[in-house]
Amino acid sequence: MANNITLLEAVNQALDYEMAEDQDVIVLGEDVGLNGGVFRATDGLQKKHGADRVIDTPLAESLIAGMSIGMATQGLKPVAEIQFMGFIFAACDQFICHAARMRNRTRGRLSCPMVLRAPYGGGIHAPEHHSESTEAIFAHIPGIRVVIPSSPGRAYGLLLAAIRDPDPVLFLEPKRIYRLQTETVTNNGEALPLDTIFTLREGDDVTLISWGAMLYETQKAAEVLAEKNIFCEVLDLATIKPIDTKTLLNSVEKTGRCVIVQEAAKTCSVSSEIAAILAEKALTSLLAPVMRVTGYDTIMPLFTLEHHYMPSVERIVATVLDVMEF
Amino acid sequence: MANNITLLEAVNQALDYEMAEDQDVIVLGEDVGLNGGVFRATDGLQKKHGADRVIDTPLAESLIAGMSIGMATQGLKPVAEIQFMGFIFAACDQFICHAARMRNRTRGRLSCPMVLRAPYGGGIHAPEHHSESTEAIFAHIPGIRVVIPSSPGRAYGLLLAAIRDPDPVLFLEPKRIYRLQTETVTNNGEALPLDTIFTLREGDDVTLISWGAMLYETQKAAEVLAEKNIFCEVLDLATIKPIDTKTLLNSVEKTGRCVIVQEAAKTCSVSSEIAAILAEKALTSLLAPVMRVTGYDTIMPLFTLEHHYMPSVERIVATVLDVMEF
Amino acid sequence: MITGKAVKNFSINFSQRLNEHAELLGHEKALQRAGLDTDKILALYQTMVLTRTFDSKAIALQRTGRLGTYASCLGQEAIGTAIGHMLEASDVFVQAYRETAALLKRGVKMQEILLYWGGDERGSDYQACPQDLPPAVPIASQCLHAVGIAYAMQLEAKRTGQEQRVCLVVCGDGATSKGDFYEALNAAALWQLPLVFVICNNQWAISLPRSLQSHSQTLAQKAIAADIPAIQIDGNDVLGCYETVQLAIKQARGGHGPQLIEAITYRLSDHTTADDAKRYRTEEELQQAWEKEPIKRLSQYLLDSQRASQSVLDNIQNQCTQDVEAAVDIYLATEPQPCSSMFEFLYQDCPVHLQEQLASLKGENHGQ
Amino acid sequence: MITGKAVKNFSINFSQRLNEHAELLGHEKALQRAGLDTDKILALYQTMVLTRTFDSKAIALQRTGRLGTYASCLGQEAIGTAIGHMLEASDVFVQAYRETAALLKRGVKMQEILLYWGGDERGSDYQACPQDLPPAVPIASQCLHAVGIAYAMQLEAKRTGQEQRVCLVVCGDGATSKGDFYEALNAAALWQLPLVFVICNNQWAISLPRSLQSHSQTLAQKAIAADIPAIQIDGNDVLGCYETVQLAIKQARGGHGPQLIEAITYRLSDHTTADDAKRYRTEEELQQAWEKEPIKRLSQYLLDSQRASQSVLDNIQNQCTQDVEAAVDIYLATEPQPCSSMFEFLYQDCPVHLQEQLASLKGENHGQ
Ligand SMILES: Cc1ncc(C[n+]2csc(CCOP(=O)(O)OP(=O)(O)O)c2C)c(N)n1
Ligand SMILES: Cc1ncc(C[n+]2csc(CCOP(=O)(O)OP(=O)(O)O)c2C)c(N)n1
Ligand SMILES: [Mg+2]
Ligand SMILES: [Mg+2]
Repeated sequence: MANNITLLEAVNQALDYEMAEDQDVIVLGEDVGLNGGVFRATDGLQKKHGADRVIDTPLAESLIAGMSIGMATQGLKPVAEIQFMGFIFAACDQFICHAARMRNRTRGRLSCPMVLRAPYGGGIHAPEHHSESTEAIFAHIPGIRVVIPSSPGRAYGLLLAAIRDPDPVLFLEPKRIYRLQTETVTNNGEALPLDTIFTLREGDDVTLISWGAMLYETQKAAEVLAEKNIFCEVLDLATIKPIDTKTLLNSVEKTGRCVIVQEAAKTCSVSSEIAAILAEKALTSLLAPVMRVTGYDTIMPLFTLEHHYMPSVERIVATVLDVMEF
Repeated sequence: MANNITLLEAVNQALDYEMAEDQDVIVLGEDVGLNGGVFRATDGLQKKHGADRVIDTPLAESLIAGMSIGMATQGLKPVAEIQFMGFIFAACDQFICHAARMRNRTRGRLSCPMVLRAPYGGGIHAPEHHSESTEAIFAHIPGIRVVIPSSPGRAYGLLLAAIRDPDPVLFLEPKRIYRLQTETVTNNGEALPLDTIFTLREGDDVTLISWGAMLYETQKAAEVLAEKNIFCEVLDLATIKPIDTKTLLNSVEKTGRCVIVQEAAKTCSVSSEIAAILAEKALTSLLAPVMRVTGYDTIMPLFTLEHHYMPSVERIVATVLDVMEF
Repeated sequence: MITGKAVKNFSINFSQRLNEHAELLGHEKALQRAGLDTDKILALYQTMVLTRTFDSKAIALQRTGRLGTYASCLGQEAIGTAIGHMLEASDVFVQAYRETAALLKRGVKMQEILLYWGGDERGSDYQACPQDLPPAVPIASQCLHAVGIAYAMQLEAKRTGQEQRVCLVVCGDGATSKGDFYEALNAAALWQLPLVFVICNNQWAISLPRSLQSHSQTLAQKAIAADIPAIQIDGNDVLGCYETVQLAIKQARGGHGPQLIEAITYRLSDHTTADDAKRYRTEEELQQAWEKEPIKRLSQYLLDSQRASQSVLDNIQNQCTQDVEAAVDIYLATEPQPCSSMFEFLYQDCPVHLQEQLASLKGENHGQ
Repeated sequence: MITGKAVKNFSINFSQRLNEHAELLGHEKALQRAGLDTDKILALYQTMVLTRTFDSKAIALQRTGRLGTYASCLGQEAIGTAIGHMLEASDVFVQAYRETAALLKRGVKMQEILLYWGGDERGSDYQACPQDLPPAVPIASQCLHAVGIAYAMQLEAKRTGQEQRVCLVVCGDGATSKGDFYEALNAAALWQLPLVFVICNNQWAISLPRSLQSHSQTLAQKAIAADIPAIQIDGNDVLGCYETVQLAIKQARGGHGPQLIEAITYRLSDHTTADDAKRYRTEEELQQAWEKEPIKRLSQYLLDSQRASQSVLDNIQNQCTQDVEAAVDIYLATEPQPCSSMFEFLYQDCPVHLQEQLASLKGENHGQ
């Protein structure tokens, strides 16, 4: 059952595993059926689990989120796909005003165990609206969870956890690394926790925290820095909401320095929250300013310039050097 | 022309002034016409400026935002009302994916000089979805401005500036203080800058920064603290995006301490951004952790409990005392 | 426009059983066929009277500061009553927020409804109909939930072979302008779901009259967009409402796909207690609407047809008044929730950061 | 459902001028009335050929790594051509993203279109039609912009007394499932705006066939929801398209309110160059669709009716090939934008925080 798979295949495998395990899991979205999703994340699922459970919806994001909520109140576990995160806004009203609130507003009588999956992020030379990273918007909303995997293994385990979670989860898939690397993943149905930072590399000098595709550049930067005798601790945030504050603080208390790397725009982002947590709870440990290497507060440019928008290994390295020299 | 008016009347007056001045200004939204808006912010405007320019729209928020964009590309200056901020989500797709992007995506050929107005915030014993504060979501989005007045005079001057601004502005009105206090405002068409913090009170011990209705509690807290010989500098952020970082840093460099007060939920909020700016640019000035007094990361409860949700004078005072004792 | 050959024709019909003058149209047999014997008609009458009694009490509570903003259903009791009487317990009712009549018949307790409008989430923790949805404040959004519920019901029936449960969703005339409404119609038709849409056309969306909501002559015709069978009915004619809702549910239950009913009624009250309808509508229009209201109409029919005497009707009223008073007492005696409740129901398991915030709320630490 | 008296009847007609076999239906006079003399028909032919020549070149550029993802309009040239030829320069065209034919006729340069799909915002800085909207990627969202534009035009005509400008908006079959589409129809009808909706029904929304997009037999009938006059036409019949678009624009311009056209065509290509239609549609269906494509049909008519010789048609093709090559040369020779451009056009005046970020981008400082 162990196999060498990509992040995309891990998503497919987790969906397949859980659909086989649990009759109530339903996959729905645009082109998820016969076509297997525009990235093939749902490839083969309709054939195997039937068109009743792998539903090609009409082109309507509010419908996709809204009907998932209705299904969830009836005990189904919908895993809905928004084709690209740039098209999630039409689903916001339903997800934010209803999915996030159903349990609370009925004092637990009804709940909303749904997953909203969406590929997100830039770097694949896609058209406008196909490269967005707006996870911060959802992290601000009480009542939902936001999860972003950064490797095949974590994609598999976190998606299983998201589907099994009794509350709504936004599961964002970093499409740039969908097929970038493979990893041996055992298809054994084991879920990962939805509230834990993964420590990818230990180090004493500076904490680098990131999530999703940017961990690729972040880890590269850590390697470059290691050659310069700067030892980075690299954390994968993984669960954007809730944030595992404890692991974060432990690391920064040890290193005294923190650089946050994210692809999204800077203002009011997840990087802001992490820096704020440190300003509030780790001030006396900090040996240097908390620096953020992020996308600019501009619109993700069309693809000829997108590589200038996204944080590069060089920007991360340069920032860490600044922080070390502070 | 100077008169003693409420914040609500100031909004009305600014709209009236600019509609008289500029034929291209159009007001639209649900119930804004004959009814004058559910809070009466547009009272009398339809009668005076005509039903062509003060448009009662069908009940459709995506329409309201989307048609405003079309109008703006034709040179009109739509000022659209979303009846309550809780209903803004259906307008998000249009506002975020189009209004914010029209200038950038056409390299300046088309632009989107529109204002989206919405009453926001809690404390008026309203039903569900009528008490939200989700300004952070919009502050994260490149290409728009987010403005929140906290007094009649600033409502007047900032709204005029928002209407005249050549780019899309989200103008949020703190409904709890719509009628709380009056102020003498001269109806002279003078706008205020859209990138400036207003210093409401000077002090050397700690910087209190807030916006909207929460400045009411924040200023009260400053008075209470003054009696204890703690002198707060009180800043009105006013323009949530862009943030006037310079005034903020100047103040915190002077006081060495900062407490941020906001009504919205804590995670990935405007308070996070302010704390992050300080963690990045004022670390060496900070004598104490940057503390945030905010709404909880829970759903704004129905009104019997809402006063427990919103920051109180007591919570602010207690937090400042903690910070002073650090 | 250029002409050509017709590829498809459509029509919208209007139906009515008891007209404005309380005259029965058509044959008595139709009533029998629908199961509308005297007992049943009196039961419908009772639900309407209970609803109105409750409604006026709720407004009184609001006026005296013991309830928050309240949305009255004055004048709209008939269609809700028909819905409430026709749905099975195992069916699911999806409300907007003005469906008091239907809720009461579903078994929702009056004190629950009062708690909801009194600003307490426990009011949506319905004991009697645990699958029904709570009020949906964002207009038309509930139509999509109904699609998901009906989808789940259809799947369940396929899997278990048990009788098809149905879902019925109500929305207002204003809601028919929202995208969600159309997305729901389209999807429901596509999958031929066991779903009944009822548009409660009360002529107003706050201050916007029906004529400024849509250019279309009927709201029922919006169903043509999705090829859903649709009808317009007199929504103040509880007998006609009952018949039509019965048929629509039967169709939906029988696998004939979604159905749409536009029930024409009138909002005799302000939009809510926070509204002042005098600003935007004439006294004359209101008076005319009062002539057509459903309770007077049915009581007149009951008396005219000698199905009931005035004293029977008075007894019904008296019993309703007592029931309402009892519920109000329970409501007023209800202790508020602890403020920790805002953390308790957010997620099934309270995450660490919320535990910290809760501790701060309890004053165990400052800031948060 | 319960029956009653019909309050309103509707029908949807289908119209066609040049059928699948290139036979002219109806009388030649109809063509004359529409202004379709030989020169005009050849002009339509030229636009279609130019579009197709450009389209296949664009795909070649994509396949060789010199263009990004591209959405082909292969097979859909007729309806776009008709639109492009009928709109006045002062009118406003609101596209989705597959309207190459219309864009070319509006005067958008081929190198602009290539820049857009090549990942460069300057491609949307149309020089020739500065009021037309750029591509709208979020499906159906453009329909609401069109409402605002038409509203502004109506207001302008009222104020100035000048001739009414009109707006024409295109969307796909998939777009008819989105809420924005219906919200736009409803509002356009309410205000009787000078707005023409064209649904370019190419039978597919990526992998979703028309039959799974909506249960409704026609997409034109969606206009009935708003009481907008609507017609279904053969979208591969450029002569019929021209006539219908002409009439619709005339109605809209004349103050008769919005109009809707469902143009039935077929997407002969993959959805985009990133798609592989073989996964979800049969070769057989595709071959049948090729039989109905618009260019072969019109060339056959031109030859059959002896309006043009083969050499005239060949000359048109040759000229188009040359024009496309010239545009491609310009495109390939275009220098990329400086990366500071991502800051330059965000706001009219660049705020301080962005100036700092720009400095950081230029390497003047690290982090930001
Ligand atoms: C999406 C949304 N926009 C605005 C509102 C504010 N609002 C509350 S009720 C209402 C009018 C609703 O009209 P209708 O659908 O006819 O229902 P009725 O109140 O007449 O029963 C409006 C605009 C809302 N609740 N939701
Ligand atoms: C709101 C939104 N959802 C999803 C997508 C992804 N997407 C791009 S094109 C497309 C299909 C569009 O179909 P249709 O409207 O028929 O237009 P066509 O491509 O056939 O011209 C989809 C789902 C999108 N662009 N916008
Ligand atoms: Mg209504
Ligand atoms: Mg299509």
